[in-house]
Order: sequence, then structure tokens, then C-alpha cells
Amino acid sequence: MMKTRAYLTSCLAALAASTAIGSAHAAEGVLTVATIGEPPTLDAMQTPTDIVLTIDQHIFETLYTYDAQWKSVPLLASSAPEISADGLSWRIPLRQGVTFHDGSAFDSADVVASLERWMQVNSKGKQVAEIVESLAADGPDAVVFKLKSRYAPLLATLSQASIILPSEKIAEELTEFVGTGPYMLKERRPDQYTQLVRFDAYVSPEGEASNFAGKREAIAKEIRFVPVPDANTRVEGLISGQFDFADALPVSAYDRIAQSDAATPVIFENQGWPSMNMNMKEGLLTNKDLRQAVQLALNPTDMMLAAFSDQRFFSVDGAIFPEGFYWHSAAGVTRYGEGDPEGAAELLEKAGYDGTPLRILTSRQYEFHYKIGEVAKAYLEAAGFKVDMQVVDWATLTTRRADPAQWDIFITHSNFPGDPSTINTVTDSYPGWYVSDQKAQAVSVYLASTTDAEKLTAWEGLQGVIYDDAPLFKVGNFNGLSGLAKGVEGYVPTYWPHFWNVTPKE
Amino acid sequence: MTDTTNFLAAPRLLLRNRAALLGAVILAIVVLAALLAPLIAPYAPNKLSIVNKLQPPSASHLFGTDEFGRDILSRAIFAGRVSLLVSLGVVALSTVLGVILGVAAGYFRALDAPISRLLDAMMSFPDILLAIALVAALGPSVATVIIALGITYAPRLARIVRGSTLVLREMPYIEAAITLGLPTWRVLTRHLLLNLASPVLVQATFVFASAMLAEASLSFLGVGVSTDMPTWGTMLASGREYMNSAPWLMIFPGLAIVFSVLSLQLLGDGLRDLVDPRLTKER
Amino acid sequence: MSDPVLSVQNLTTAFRSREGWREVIRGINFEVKAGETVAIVGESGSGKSVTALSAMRLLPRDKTRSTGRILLEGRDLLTLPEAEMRKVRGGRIGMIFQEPMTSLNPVLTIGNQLAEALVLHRDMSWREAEAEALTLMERVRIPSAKSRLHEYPHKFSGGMRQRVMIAMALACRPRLLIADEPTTALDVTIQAEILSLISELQRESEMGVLFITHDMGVVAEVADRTVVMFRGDMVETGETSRLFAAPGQPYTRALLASIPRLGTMNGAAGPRRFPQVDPRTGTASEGREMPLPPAGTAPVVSVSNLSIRFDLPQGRVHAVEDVSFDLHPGETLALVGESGCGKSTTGRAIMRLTTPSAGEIRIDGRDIARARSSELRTMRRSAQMIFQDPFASLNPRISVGDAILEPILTHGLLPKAAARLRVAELLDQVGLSPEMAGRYPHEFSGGQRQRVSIARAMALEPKFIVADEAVSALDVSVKAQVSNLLMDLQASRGLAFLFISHDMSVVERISHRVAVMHFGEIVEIGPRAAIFGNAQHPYTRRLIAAVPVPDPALRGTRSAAPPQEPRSPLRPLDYVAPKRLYREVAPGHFVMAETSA
Amino acid sequence: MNRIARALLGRLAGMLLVLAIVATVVFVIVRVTPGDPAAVMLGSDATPQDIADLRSRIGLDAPLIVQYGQFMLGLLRGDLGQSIFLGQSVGEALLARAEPTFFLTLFSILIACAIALPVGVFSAVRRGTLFDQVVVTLTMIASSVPSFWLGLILIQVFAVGLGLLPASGYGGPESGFLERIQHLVLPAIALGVVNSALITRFTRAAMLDVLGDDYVRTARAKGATETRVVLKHALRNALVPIITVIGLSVAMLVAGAVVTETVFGLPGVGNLVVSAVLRRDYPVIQGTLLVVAAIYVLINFITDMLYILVDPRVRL
Repeated sequence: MMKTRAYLTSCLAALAASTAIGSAHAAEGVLTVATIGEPPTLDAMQTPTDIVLTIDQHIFETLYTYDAQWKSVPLLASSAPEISADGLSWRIPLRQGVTFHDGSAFDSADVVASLERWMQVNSKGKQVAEIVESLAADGPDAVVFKLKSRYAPLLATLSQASIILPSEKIAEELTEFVGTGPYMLKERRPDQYTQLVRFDAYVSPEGEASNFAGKREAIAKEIRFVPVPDANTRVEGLISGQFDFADALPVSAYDRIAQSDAATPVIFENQGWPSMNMNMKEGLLTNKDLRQAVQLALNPTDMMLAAFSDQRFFSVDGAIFPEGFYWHSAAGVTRYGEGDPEGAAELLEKAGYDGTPLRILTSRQYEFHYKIGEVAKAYLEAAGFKVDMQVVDWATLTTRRADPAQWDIFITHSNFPGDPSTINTVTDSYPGWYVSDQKAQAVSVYLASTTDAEKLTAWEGLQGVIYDDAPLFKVGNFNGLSGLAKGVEGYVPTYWPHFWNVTPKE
Repeated sequence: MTDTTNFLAAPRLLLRNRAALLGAVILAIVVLAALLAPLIAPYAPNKLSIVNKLQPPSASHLFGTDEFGRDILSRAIFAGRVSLLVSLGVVALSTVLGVILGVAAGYFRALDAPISRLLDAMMSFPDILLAIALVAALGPSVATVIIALGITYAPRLARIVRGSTLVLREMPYIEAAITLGLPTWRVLTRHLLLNLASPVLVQATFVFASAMLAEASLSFLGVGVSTDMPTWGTMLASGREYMNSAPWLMIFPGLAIVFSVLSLQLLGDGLRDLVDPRLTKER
Repeated sequence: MSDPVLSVQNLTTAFRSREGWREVIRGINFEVKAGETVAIVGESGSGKSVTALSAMRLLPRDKTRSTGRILLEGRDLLTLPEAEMRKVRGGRIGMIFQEPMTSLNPVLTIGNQLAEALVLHRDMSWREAEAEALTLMERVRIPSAKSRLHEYPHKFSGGMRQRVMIAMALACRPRLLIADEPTTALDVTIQAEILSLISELQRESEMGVLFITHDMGVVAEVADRTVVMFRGDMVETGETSRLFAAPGQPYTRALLASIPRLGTMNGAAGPRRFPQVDPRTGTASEGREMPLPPAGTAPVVSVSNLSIRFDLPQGRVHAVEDVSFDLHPGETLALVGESGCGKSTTGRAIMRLTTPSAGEIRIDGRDIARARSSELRTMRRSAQMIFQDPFASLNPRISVGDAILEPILTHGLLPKAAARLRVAELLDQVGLSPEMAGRYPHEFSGGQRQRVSIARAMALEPKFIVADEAVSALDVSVKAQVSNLLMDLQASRGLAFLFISHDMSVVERISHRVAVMHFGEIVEIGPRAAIFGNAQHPYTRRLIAAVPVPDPALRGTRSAAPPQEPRSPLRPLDYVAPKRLYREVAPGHFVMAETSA
Repeated sequence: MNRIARALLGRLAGMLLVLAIVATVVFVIVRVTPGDPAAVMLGSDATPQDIADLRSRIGLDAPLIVQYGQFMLGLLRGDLGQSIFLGQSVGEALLARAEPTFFLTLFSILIACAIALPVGVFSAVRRGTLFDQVVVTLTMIASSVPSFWLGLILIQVFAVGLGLLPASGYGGPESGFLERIQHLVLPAIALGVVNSALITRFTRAAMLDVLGDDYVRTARAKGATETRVVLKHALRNALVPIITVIGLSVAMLVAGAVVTETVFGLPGVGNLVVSAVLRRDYPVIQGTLLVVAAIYVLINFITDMLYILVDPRVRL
């Protein structure tokens, strides 16, 4: 703990002691990545946000990971799990010869210790903990799950955020970040940069690279994640050659990047989908007719056009999963399309809407949320709703959202998860508090199904229920725009950008 | 005492000072535009028309359109309302606070030290930082921004008022009022405050200018007032994204700020020349 | 005498204003010979200072224009290039100004500023100049000069700073010294010292002196020839004694007639009004004598053992020490003394503008020395005050009528309509026309404003008025009229006055009794005739002797007392003043026994 | 000597009192803030239960009085507390960010004074001439321009347009001191220009005020040249008000830095506060506001000491 009593004078004297790190670094082989912000911590179990997962996937590895179809394939596991007939016992064999960054060997003890912490700290882990009878090592190279009841999404949960650390480093509050990934953590200066260097003794899984699966090679000697919260600054930095990669750029900058000689724009198809989630616990939208009136009134095309300004960056599709995804289906999709103010007005009439204002919560920290809200307000007012648009910063939004008395609709976005049952509105406790018998019934059918075909029909049933109960309005699918400096080869766009197999420019 | 005690002649003297006249004219234009916004704005400020978004300045849209296809001229005119409202609120609050604290510190010797320490504390909060913290605390409403900026600017006024009160307190006409047995509140209001009017007015115009700049910075940072009515700061913030492809989104709100603040500075300088220099100095 | 050092021929100076050039002085002609002193005298706004500044070409070049010729030892200064003119300033002509307190640079030491004059003109090194500066300071008789060379101006009194100014001006032995009202801001005793110093230095170096003043007494004291100016024109010029004996122009006659002179009471017991002067003809009829106050009345205010002390970081100032006196209805008691003697502080304590440290102040029989402000309301009805600066005595933001009306209404003496009538009546009594009530202070002259203050003071029908230097800031002619007004009001309404002043000639005319104060104590108190005719205390005698008498014949009859280092009023925190004893020399005429000071 | 010591102690007590007031106000403001760091930290799909666990771990659910006590005691030990987000003490976080803000403020003040002092003095001496009118007009306009707007324009023209200077950031770990300073050029100009306008106007007003004083006329009467009158006699006396305005603008610069650092992406103290508020990192908000207030109080103290050097009449 630095003695800071003389802090006031030393703060002025910082001039002399400016901590310039003059580590000589190999001229070649550095990748500078501009991210949307500083990760609160590198503990992906406790804080599974996108920015943390993006950086952590280079340092830590999970038992399984997602391939191009977002199906779970082995990573630290050597093969798919051997599941007993009754589906209650899962044996997962582990790969041999894998070592941690600190040189210690990787074995089942590390897996058990890591997953036990995961089941205490991680929100998905806690749900899994409820249905797990026991977890034990089966020799040094395998672990066995004993389940209380069948649980289809288990494989998906073991492919995200359930990172494996050496058992010695497991603690309530992680302090040393040692993993098995292709890169090691060298230094982290909050709000300035997180510096990773190549882990030379890395043992890569086999197979042709597809999404996060397959061969991983740490070509760049060093990767440096630099938090640049302001989107425009990321764009200007990319164009002026300061960054090798700039994440989550405003789509309006596409043409500028395309024309610039320093970088090329990279589009990641179907990065996610914005939604207007409704409060079914208290207030106006407890009435189903009004919820359906909201769905009817809105025109997704105009909302997406305002937010993403160009057809190249969005598509309008009622199905919750877009084409090309295993879970894509149009089953049950209704009240989605052109926006029908008259129809909505009739529903308002029927519901006896008395003009109390509809409170919409949004934030400008995600500019497209705000733009969608602006257009939605126009269409809802055209249908006869009174709208009170509340623009707050993200921290206030996440707090108000937890209190059912303070809002009717909040705008957010999410990705297309590997397992459909992990979609936010499916869990009862997620703000909006969507609870209905037909939902519970459809979910249990899904959980109980084992084969892929069974899961798909169960999901189609669930999607139909979701559209009928109308807990949210899916606006559309948007593509992510990022920018890659010219001369950098081998980058393949994925939901969490990864930089193994990528060769930095000379 | 220079002939500025002749306050009847003040208006005539003010108009002869060309700079102050120019300032008064520009300010009048800005205020009138804001007041008559509904009448003179060519379009409704929030009328979307996504199809013709990001149009450059043209006959139909003098200042061009923004990313939602809204007319920037109309929005700038309506934005004037919020910026002026907030800044006026800040001026009012800081003037009331400043005068009360300034007179108390200047007139009553016993209160001088404690109030001065309080003023030091209030002054040591940089205006933007306190505003950000308060806006985050109390929520981004017009009232919060007014309170935040009002508190940080009150000391500037209080110090000038205290300085002037120290000078005026020694004036024979104040001592005469005391010897005539007039109650203290009457001495303070009719004799002291009436003569504080001009130095306060001068400092108030400069506070007005700083408040406008601060309000613009706050909304630019995204922590300013959150009304669905635009402010020049929020227009600049959303215009920044298109600065390269559609610079007019940035230029016109910026110019609106510069002209309004410039008019206030000109007016303030013009007024200062009329006021007895001893009264406009900090003691 | 050889040809003149300075010859001003048909000098006209104009100022540039919005409406074009405005002439401030027109057709000025005079000469100053070596060793001769020429005075320029005139009331404020007569242009006497502009004449001096034109000669030194110190007026801003872009806003002023001077025509005519100003010959210094034959060279015309108006056509001299600036570089040459700079050699003249300080080298050939030295100049000193009116405000000693602000004429020295506060952030530079005395030695530095003196040495600068030498370095500029006599190409000395700084070390030599500083040594010479020491001799200069000794030449103007600044006590313990050696140790004070490196001190800053704020450590010196007004008189000492003026001496430094003189040393600076005469550093390079100029042929001409221009003195612009050098002693106006000084006390009369220090003024006498400075005047004798200037004449002594003049005799040594045979230099010419151009002396600018508004005080005819000073003119009589120092000037060989005199130029009288009025609103930018030369009214009259001539040899000083002839001018005083037989003034040619009516303005000069009127000016001389209205000057308060010492010793013109010729035996009157009570006060005597100033002569009524007819400005057109300049003839003056001697003022009539005013009645004595009714005998045997209870005092309106009686002050006993009054002490006022202020605590400063450096120590304690005993501003007023154990002062006692009474004031009876219809009587004028004058409190006289030099600046810093405590006369104003005493007046302010009676009005409770400052809180006394000890002693009693009985008004209408009740001691108000430490009464709380709420109890003072009734006292405020019987005691009122008039202030020195007419321009700051009236609230500029309200009309004069309202200023007088306000106290009447707040004390609820009369209903609104009757109160307005009362205001008209009061304005009339002080010689102003009632319909002026609606006008604002900036529309009145200094004299008129002082009349409004008097009317305001009388609004509550007080028993006595404290007049703190009430006429000191007025021009000579107006000073006489306002003094006469006070005497008339005293006679007609039986008012008592505590008349605080440093101007002995006004005090002699206006007061029944006089108390002389020195360093916070009353050194002598008694009837006016006794104090002026038969002064007992050495300080009183010195005070009266130092007053310049406007009669050239009496020049040089006084001894130039050696300059004393002014006693510092600062005392240690635990200082206890010695108990003073008073001898009664004659009925009602007391003198402090101890002969200190 | 004890009088001097006593006076200094008095000043110190005054300063500490001011800081105590500031600390208390900051503590209250931050505690009233809705939005909970735990919720922000855990991301959007954390359950209320997770948030409650984290809150208790960081000690946010202790009664306010206890938290206040800990905070004030910590202050006495010079410990500004532990940042919730950055995993380091607030002191370390501030020290790591001191360099950009310190240099930004330093350069802005240097640019401001380099322009303002000579121009202010010269336009006062040359009052009414064309030069003076141009200076007055330019400074009037410059002090009406929002510094962030000027910053954006500078970025477009110099960084993105001409590519002369870096658009944002503060260089990577390996960039040397000189390269980092390059990042400060544009922000310093954006801040410096606006501030130099204010200082120029004050310097001009102070000089005009002093040039009207009697001792200036005495100096001229002594035959001193105009330059000696202006530089030796007038300027020395104008220093007190000029020092005051420079002290004030240093304080305003720290506030201005908040916006400028955000626009230019400089990892300075201003940026830290904005991100701390957005992620409700209480200790950092408290610590930063307090340190900025302390710097302001320190600047005030330094200006007072300078007065004593410049003006002999000013006693402690």
C-alpha cells in the first residue's frame, strides 16, 4: 500500500517519476486492439461480460467451445461427453500433455476445483449447481458429473465463462491470472492497456479452425488491449494508424474506413439483436393487450434503419435466431412487420388505455439503443400511446430496471447464444419477470429432450409461446462493424474477436 | 465617485459603447429566437423523416438535416430554449446565493471568516466535476444541472459582492442610514443592495456565459439535462459521429454557443466600464 | 534678476471629447524668475493643475493639445522632441504632487526610487546613486535616514513621504520646481514644516518655484507673485502683497473676502457669521454676531471617561483615551486636532457607529455607550450626524426627497401626506427649492448635497447634530454659506452641534467652546475666545501658530519647529494610560496639567 | 517568529477545514447516487442475489455512518480507499493518471501565459490603437468558444486531416516521454487558447488600472522612459491581480481537462472521474474530487505566498 500521506506533494512531483516502461520489445509482432472499455476484472466467472470474455479467451480455456454452428466441440476436453442412458451421468475425458502458463500440469483436480468455484460465483453456474448431484475426478484425465435431473444446456454452459485455472490459484478473489491459453498476461494498467505475450509452451487442439474451435497458433508476439470508450476516437485512431484492430465501431463510419488507406472495415454478420423488454410485473404492460398493441404499433424497418443507417448492417426478421443458425425457425412469429397504428389503436381501445405515459428507459452509452427509442416513441405516439422517454446512463438503467415500479419498457441487446434456453427473457428472474405456465411447460419439454431434433421442435414450441405472451419486441438482427488495419492477415470475425492465428503487419 | 453614480444616464452611456450595443443586439436575437421558437422554427424539432437524413444545408433546410432527418435549424432554435433556461436558472441561483453569502460576509464582521471558508470549499469544486457527480446522483434533470452549476458559480458572485459590501459599508450614506435609525433589513435592502445592483449585474453576465459553456460541455459528455428537447451540447455530441461526412451537424450548434456566449461577454464588458471600478474588484 | 527660468506665453490646452476639442485653459501668460516663487491660485475646476501638467507635457498626447509657447531657459518645451523632453523632466524641472500617500511606488524601496532619479540624469552607478540618495534624505531632514533607506513607502507617514518626493524632485538640482498642491492633504503643522523646507531649499539653489494651491493662506505665506485663475481664464496677476492689499478684479476681491481668517472675531463672545459676499462686485459686509446659548440648561449629551481602543495584529491602538465633556442645547462645541487625534472616532462613538471600550455617553439622561442596537432607536431621534464627503453622503439610487422622507415614515412621526409637506419645509429651511425633491443626487453641486444632508439630519427634529468635517470638502465660497446655514439653524431651532474639524479658522467663527485633542486625549478645553486668545497648552499654541494667515505682511513671523518623527499610536496590548490631571486656568477653561507632547 | 508560525498554522487549519467540508459533501453526493457499482460490475444478466453478495463483499452494505467513519479515518492516514473497478488503491490510480493531466495543465498554462502576459500588457499600453482593438475582439471570441468544440476541430484538421499529430490516446507502454508529449500538443492548444483569452483580458484590465495610478505619473515626471515606467513601475504592481487570475485559471484548467481528456481520449484524472461516475466507482469519485479540491486549496495557498513576495504591504 503506497504511503500516500505525502500524496498531495508527490502528485505534483509525478513529473519526475513518470513511470515510462521502457521494456524493449521485439519490433515486429505487436497487435494493438482498441476495445470499448476497461474490463472491471479478468475473472470471467464472476463478470462474464463481452469485454472480459474477449480478453480472457486468449488467456484461459474451457472444456468445450463453439464451432461455426455454435455447437459445443471439445477444447480442453479430449472428446464429446459420454452420457449414460438416463442422461444423469456425464463423463468428460480430458486432453493430455497440456500445461498452465506457470508450467504446472493440467489435470482433473484443476477442472474440479475450477468448476466448483464456477458453480458458486457464476450466475449460470449457480443454475447448473441446482441440478448437479456431484462432480468428481475419474482418474487424472477425466471428470464425471452426476445430475439430479436431465439438463440439456449443460454442454453449452461448459463452453462459455467456465474457465479452467490451476487448483492452487483458485481463491474467493482471483489475484493471479494463470490459464492454459495461447497468450499469457504480462501487465495490466487499468484504463491504459492490458498486455498479453505469446505462451511458447502452448499445446493447440487439432482440427481445422472454425469459429472458436480448431487449431490455435499464437503468431503475434504480443497483443495489447487498449480501452477507448469513445467510438469516434476508436475510428479516428484506426484511420490514423494507431490501432491494428478497433472493435464495435459506429456503422456510419463504414465508408470512411473503406476509403481510408490505413484500414479495412470488417462486418460480423448477425452479431446480435436489439429488443424492447416489457415489465410484466407492475404497471401498464401487465395487460397482454397493451403489450401486443406495442408490438403492433412498431415498425422494425424504420427503427433499424435509424439505428444502423444502411441495409448492409441489419436485417429485419421476426424469428429470434437468424438464417444460418441451427435454431432458426419462423414458428409462431406474429405482430411483426410493417407497424399497424390503427390495429394498435383498436387494441388500446379494447384494453381501455387511459393515457398514462409509457415509461421507456434507455441510455446513450449504446447509441443505437437511443436511436431505436427515438423512432419507437414516434410510432407509439402515432398509435395513441403517451410516451415518457427517460435517457439515463447505463449504471442508472441497470439499477432502475431492477425495480418494477419505475419503468414499463427498457431497451437492450443480446447475442445469439449457443443454447436457446439461455436467452434472457426465458429466465423468470430477468427484469420483465416473464412468468407463465405455458412458458414453464415449454421450457421443461426442451430441457428433457436429448437429441438435436427433439431440442429444435421443443424450441419452436417455446418461440411460439414467447410470441403469444409478448414479453418483448424483437426489433431485428444487426451486424457488427469493426476495423482491421491493412497488412494484418488471418483475422476471422467472431462474436468475441480473437487474435490467435493472426499475423501482425510489418 | 465617478459620474457612474448617475444611474439614470447608464442606459444612454451603455448604448454609446459600441461593443456592448452589439452584445445586446445578438443576445436579443438569441433570446427572441428561443421565445418565439414555435412560431419561427420552419419544422417541428423532433419530426423524423429517416428518408432524407444527413442532407447538406439547402433551401428547404438552411442548416441541413441530422441523422434522423430532423431540421437542424429548428432544433438549434429550440435547443436555445433549454440552454438559456438552464443558464438563466444557474445565474438566478448563484446570484441569490452569492448575494446572500456576500452581503453576510461583507456586512457582518463575525460571519466573514466562516462564510469565506465555506466559499473556499464551494469554489474548490471544479464546475464540471461537481455537475457530473450531482447529475449522476440526482438524475439528469434541468434542476440538478442548475443546482450543480449554481453552487460552483455562487462563490464567484459572493466574492465580488463581499468586496463591494466592504467598500459600501464604509460609505457615509450607509452610516447615515444607520444613524437615522432605519432597521438593519432596510439598510441592507434599500441602501446596500440597490447599489450592489451594477457590480452584481456585471458578474452575473459573466456567470451566464460560463454557465452556457458548462451546460454545453455536460450535455456533450452525455451527463447533462435529459429532456427529449435538444440542447446545443447534445446536438454536438450526436453530430460528432458524422463530423467527417456531415460537418454541418457540428458547425451550427457550435456557432450558436459561440455567438450567445460572445454576446454576454460583450454586454458584461460594456456594463463593467459603467460601474465604479472599486466595486468590481475582489477584496 | 536674470531672464526668467520659465516663460509661459499665451498657453491654451484643449481636451478631445466626443463633441470635438474642448478648451480647458485659455491664454495663460506668466513668468518665473530664478529664486522667485509664483503661485497659481483658484477653486477646483479653475485649470491650475492642467497648466502645470501642460508645462511638464505630462498630459496624454492623443487626447490633449497645447498651443502657445512654454520657454524653459529660452527653449520652447512644446516643440521639444520626446527624448529631449525626458531629459528636462526630473533633470531641469522637478515636480511634486498632492497625494503623498499614493505618489510613491508601494512595491519599491525609498532608496531605489530616489536612486532612480539620479541614475536617469546624472549617469551614476546604482551604488553611487544609493549613497547620494542617503545625503538627499538627510538634506530633506528625514530622521534616522540611514536605517530607513531600504524601507517601503507604507512604513512612512504622509509628511515623511512628501519629503521623499521633494528629495526626488530636487535630486538633479533642477532650475524649476513645480509643486501641485503639495500640502493640501497634510495636517497644518506638517504643512508648515514642508513649506519652510521648500523655501529653504529654494534659497540654497536659486531655483524658481511654481506653486499651485487653492489656499490663499499658503499663497500669502510663500508666493512673491500670484496668478488668479477662474474656469480656465487668468483673472488677475501681480505682486502678492499688492494683490492682497488692493485686489483689482471683483472675483479676486470676493475670493479674499470669503476666506475664513484667524483673529477676525475682534472681541465677539459668541460665534460670528462669515461675511456676505456679492460675487459680482466682490464687496462683503461683515457677518453679524450670533447669540450665546441659554445658560443653566441640562446637557444634551455628556461624555465621561470615554475610551476607544482597536486591537491590531501588531498591537493595540488607543484611539480615544479618557475623554470627558458636555454639550448644552443651542451650543456649538468644536473638537479640533490633527488627523489621527481621535476627534472623528469620538463623534462616531457618540452616534454608536463604533462601540466604545470604556466610559459613559449619556443622551437624554440614558447611557447608550454599550446599549444594544434595538434600544438605540429612541436615541437615534435626538442625535443625528452630517458627513464630510458630499458626493458619498447621499444614496445615489434614490431621490433627495425620498432620502429625507424615509426616516420620517420609518419612525412613524407623520402620515404620508403630512410627511411630504414636512420634506418641502425642510428643503426650504436649508435654502433649496421644494420641487427639487424629485431630483437625484448627481444633479446637485457639492454645497447643495451638503444642504440636503443637513435637511435629512433635521427630519427627526434632533436635539444635537455631530458635524464630522462637514464643510472641509467644500470650496471656500460654499464653505462660508453652509457654515452660516448651520449657525442660523442653531439660532432658530436651538440645535446643539459637536463640530469636528481640523480647520482652525472655521472653528474660530462657528464655535462657542473648543476642545483641542492630541493623540486621543483632550489637552485643552474652554470658551473659544480663551482658547484662541490665551492658549495655555504648548500643543494648542503650536496648532494655532501653524495656521497660515492670509496676509503677506505677517510672513515668516513663525519659528520653523524641528520636524519630529510622528509618535506611533501603537501600544503593547497591556499598556495602561496614565491618569491625566486638569488645571482650571479660568472659569470653564481647563488645561491638561502634564506638559508632555 | 512565533507570529509567522501562528499565522501559518491558522492558514493550515483553514485549509484542512475546507478539505473536511469538501470530503463530507463528496461522501454525501456519492452515497445519494442511484446506480450500484455491483450491478454494473456483474454485467446485465446478474441476478439480484449476485449483486447483494458482491455488495457485502465490498462493504457497501455497512451503515452509512460506519462507511463515513472509515472514509474520514482513511483520509487522515492519507489512504483514499480501494477502487472497486480498477483493482488498485485510489492513490495509485490517481498517480498513474497524474502525468497526462499534470502536463496538459502545465502546457495549457504555459501557452496561456506566453500569449496572454505580453499581449495583455502591450494592448494596455497601446490602449485604443488598432492592435488593442484586435486583441480585445480576438480574446472576446476566444473566450466564447467551448474548448471541446475547438478540440474536435483541431482533431479533424491536424490529426485526421493532415495527420501531423496523434488523434487520441497517450501512446503505448513503450512510447518514450517525447512521443507521449506529442499527444498533449492539440489538447493543450484547445485548453490553452480559451484560457489565454481570459488571462489576456485580466492582464489588460489590471495594467490599465495600474497605469492610472499616481506613482506612474511620478515616474514619468522623473523622466523615466515609457518602457521603464511600464515594466518596472506598472507591471510590478499589476502582478498581484495577474497572479490571482493565473491561480484561478489553473483551477479551471483541471475542470476543463475533464472534457478535453474525454475528447482526446487521454487517460488523465478527468477521464478517470467520468468513467468512475459512469461505473459508480465511489472510492475513485470521492478520492479524485478530494484531490482536485486539495490541489485547488494548494494553489490558493501558493498564490497567497506569492502575494507576499510581490507586495511588501501584504503580511501573513
